[in-house]
Amino acid sequence: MKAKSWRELPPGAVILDAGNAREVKTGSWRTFRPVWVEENCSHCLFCWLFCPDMAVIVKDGKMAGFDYDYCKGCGICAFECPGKKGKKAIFMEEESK
Amino acid sequence: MADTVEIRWHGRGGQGTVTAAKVLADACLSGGRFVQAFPEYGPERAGAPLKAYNRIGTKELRMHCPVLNPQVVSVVDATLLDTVDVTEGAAENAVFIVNTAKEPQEIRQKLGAKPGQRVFTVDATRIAMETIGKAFPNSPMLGAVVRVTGLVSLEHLLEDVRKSFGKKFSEKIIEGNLNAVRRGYEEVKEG
Amino acid sequence: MATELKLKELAKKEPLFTSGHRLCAGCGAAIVAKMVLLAAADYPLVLANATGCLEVASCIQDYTAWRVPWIHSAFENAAVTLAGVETMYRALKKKGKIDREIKFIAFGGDGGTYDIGLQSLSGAMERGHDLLYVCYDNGAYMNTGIQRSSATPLGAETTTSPAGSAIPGKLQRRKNLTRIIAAHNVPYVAQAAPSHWADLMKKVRKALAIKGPKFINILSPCNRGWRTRTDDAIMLSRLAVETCYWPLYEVENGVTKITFKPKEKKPVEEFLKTQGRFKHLFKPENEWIIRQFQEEIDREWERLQKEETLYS
Amino acid sequence: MARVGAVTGNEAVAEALRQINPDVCAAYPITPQTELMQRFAAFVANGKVDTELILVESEHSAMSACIGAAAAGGRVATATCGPGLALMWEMLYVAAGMRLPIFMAVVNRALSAPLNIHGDHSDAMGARDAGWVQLWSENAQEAYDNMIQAVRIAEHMDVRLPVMVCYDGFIISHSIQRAELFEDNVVKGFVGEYKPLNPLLDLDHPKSYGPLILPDEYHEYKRAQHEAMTKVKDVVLGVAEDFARISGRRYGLFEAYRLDDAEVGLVILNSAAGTAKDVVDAFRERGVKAGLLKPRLFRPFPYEEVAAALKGLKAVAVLDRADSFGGYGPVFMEIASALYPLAERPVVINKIYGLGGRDFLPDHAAAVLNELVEIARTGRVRVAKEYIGVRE
Repeated sequence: MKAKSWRELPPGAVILDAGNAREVKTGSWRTFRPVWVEENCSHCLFCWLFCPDMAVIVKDGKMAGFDYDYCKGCGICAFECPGKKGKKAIFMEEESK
Repeated sequence: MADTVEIRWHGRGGQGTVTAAKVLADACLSGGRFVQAFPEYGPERAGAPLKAYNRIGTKELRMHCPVLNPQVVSVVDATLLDTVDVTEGAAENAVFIVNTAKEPQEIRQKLGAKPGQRVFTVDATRIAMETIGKAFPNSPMLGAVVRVTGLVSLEHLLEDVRKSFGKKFSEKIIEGNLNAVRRGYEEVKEG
Repeated sequence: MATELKLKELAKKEPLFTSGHRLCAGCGAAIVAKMVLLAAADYPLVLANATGCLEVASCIQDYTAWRVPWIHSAFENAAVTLAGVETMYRALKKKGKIDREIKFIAFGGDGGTYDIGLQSLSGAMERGHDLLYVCYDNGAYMNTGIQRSSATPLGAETTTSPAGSAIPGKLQRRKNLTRIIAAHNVPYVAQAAPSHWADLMKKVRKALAIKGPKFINILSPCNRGWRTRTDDAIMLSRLAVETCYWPLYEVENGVTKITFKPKEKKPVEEFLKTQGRFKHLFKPENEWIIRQFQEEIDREWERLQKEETLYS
Repeated sequence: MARVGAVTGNEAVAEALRQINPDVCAAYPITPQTELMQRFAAFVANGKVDTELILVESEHSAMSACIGAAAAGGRVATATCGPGLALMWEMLYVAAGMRLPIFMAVVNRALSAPLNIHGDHSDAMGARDAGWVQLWSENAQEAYDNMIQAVRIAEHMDVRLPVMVCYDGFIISHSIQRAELFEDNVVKGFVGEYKPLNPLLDLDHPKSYGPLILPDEYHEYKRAQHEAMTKVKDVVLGVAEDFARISGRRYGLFEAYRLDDAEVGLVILNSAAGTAKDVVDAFRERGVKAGLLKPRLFRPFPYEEVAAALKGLKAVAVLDRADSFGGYGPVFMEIASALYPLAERPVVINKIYGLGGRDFLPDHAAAVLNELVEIARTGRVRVAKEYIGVRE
């Protein structure tokens, strides 16, 4: 975003564009990324629930992958994933791979 | 009367001295006059000596300091004469109005009043006891001050007292106070 | 109709607290805010925030992660700032300028709630404003670099209560803020934790349905301050509940109810050993602190159970 | 028709607030403001206003609640004094930085220690840099008039800044004076309907108030805030003009009293200016060309206008009822700054008077004027800053 002149600023620093933080792509913070293994997924949605960055995509009530624009790679989703038959549906892998 | 009349009241906390100054200011508003009424503020409580002031003028009153050279000194409690110099700064032609059963001549001597100064007395506490049933001498003192200064007519003062007391007090108390004012007005005497 | 407290249903709505906020990876406060708003999303909402991690990271220069009206004015006054908003709402409603039923929620960390904001919170609770105050308790001033607060647990190392050779971390026990607010005799006070999400959301729902001042104290794991991994916030929350370090209960109109009783109460070491801030407690000379810690927990748990039986 | 009443300053301002009928008022009692809020609470209790009154637990919370209420989107008033204003300090800046048109009566009182509850300008002078518009008032009438005008100034779309209306504790707040009070409908018509700007309670357009702003933008925000202040003078004059129409009373940025041909002059705020005006008249009668400047708008300070009003004088004394310990009095600093750009300027001296309610007497004004006459004659200044009315 272009740096603004003082003349262009909203009075009192009020932000009028609610939820515009989505323009800030925090995915760049990530050093590890969650990888989804669909066949192990029970669609319990705990990953969606516990994700601090609202970076788990749910479609029609089912887990549908990650929004890597925002995922900071904390790994809570992988840690909390119950998986299926002892196999986790999410694992973390190093970002550079 | 001069453009501005300055009055100093001497009383004790709880005697209604400040109220008297306020009622007088209110009554003097008529005729487009300018008024001030204010006590000297301190942490004093009931019983402590206090001063209150009035300025009544035909021009805007811009002085916002205590009255230093009063033309009228109203002493609501005569016991103050022994502890407070009520003559301090009084104008050469000042009038003193003292609540006491004593004769004006005696008070005149006690005050050491100057030749141009006049001394009046009124037994305001006795009047208050007989009219209101309590030792609140401020109403008779108001009557006396108005009589001596001629700032407003008695009728006007009575009307104003009724108005300002009417908000808070019963008819019995109001009547008592009106009587007290009237008697103060009538019984004040010069020596 | 309120959205069912089922994840499939809740996930249908776009979250009111959005991505793009700048809280740390794995932040508990983000999860707490998200859960509270998931539970509250059926209502028109207006929020306030005390200065702190959640505030600086969610609303920073031109960008806000809040999709509902939100105000931050200072560190110590989220409760009364929101009380001002809520009062204006009542004034304008009375004049017919607003007709919607708005719910008001304030967020503050333990610094802004237990310490510097306690007076403002107490005032707002006593005056009966119709608002819910949510404290996300991460047990120290994390925003400014992990300084001790009155919510910092006994023995914990912070940057202002370092585990030194003479003093082994914080020597004072936590303030029990939930009880302090309950002593205001407000209609609803509760303690919750994000690991027990359904319990948390039910409490938020219950609170919002009640008119008057409400308070929920929510445990908020902080991997930076607790010296843990970024992926274990929920596990730590679970351990806090299961050791009864962070009992889940509510006080509704003066009646205490424990909302979750662990089948087996785990020893506090299980919670302490997971975190770097307690590492020094496991040296032999500091074992007394762990004993004292356990005694505190036992006493409070005992008290809560007794209090509960008073009304059952 | 206006009503003429004998009222205390607090009573007059309470009347103004009743007639303005704000949506929300949050306040905490403190002497000598207490009587004002008591009266207002009675109005609320008796249904004389529609205001929702929040009786908070501190002044810090009073201003915080005002900020929340104002951001929410309605008209907000409060009142305080002395230590209460000091406790609000942090939030004063927030109110101004958020551009919230809150208006507040400040019943000027001294700051501790030692404890003192009396008239003194240290409170408002300490708050002068907070970004609030400051109007100062000589007496009950001016306090009442300023409070009513403050609403229009604060809420003007070019301004949208909080305004404090100052008047002297006890000297004005507690003394009964004659004042002309409007009929309620006149005030209602004058202040008009409140027009919210970015109301937080507008759910269809959610906003975030109070973001964190980093060094690469904060500076710009403060520049913008200053810009709003530069609009205040014109708005103050415009509002004063409208006010003169309903009242016949004319207000400016300051009052220039017998300054036109004056050679010596006093600059003095609030109630002491009244006392000094009588002394100026007495000097005029003696043939001394004396005058007086009484600032009304102290923030923003009208430097050019003040300089123009004082430039023909030979000697000026600035009287301060507050001190900046180790510096000059706060009014002096402004006057000196105003006069500095002039090629030829009066000699300026500073007198500190009346701290903690010490009476300002006609003799004090007379002594200062005599000193100015001497300075005008000889060009020699005995002492630049001095306490007057102090026991040596």
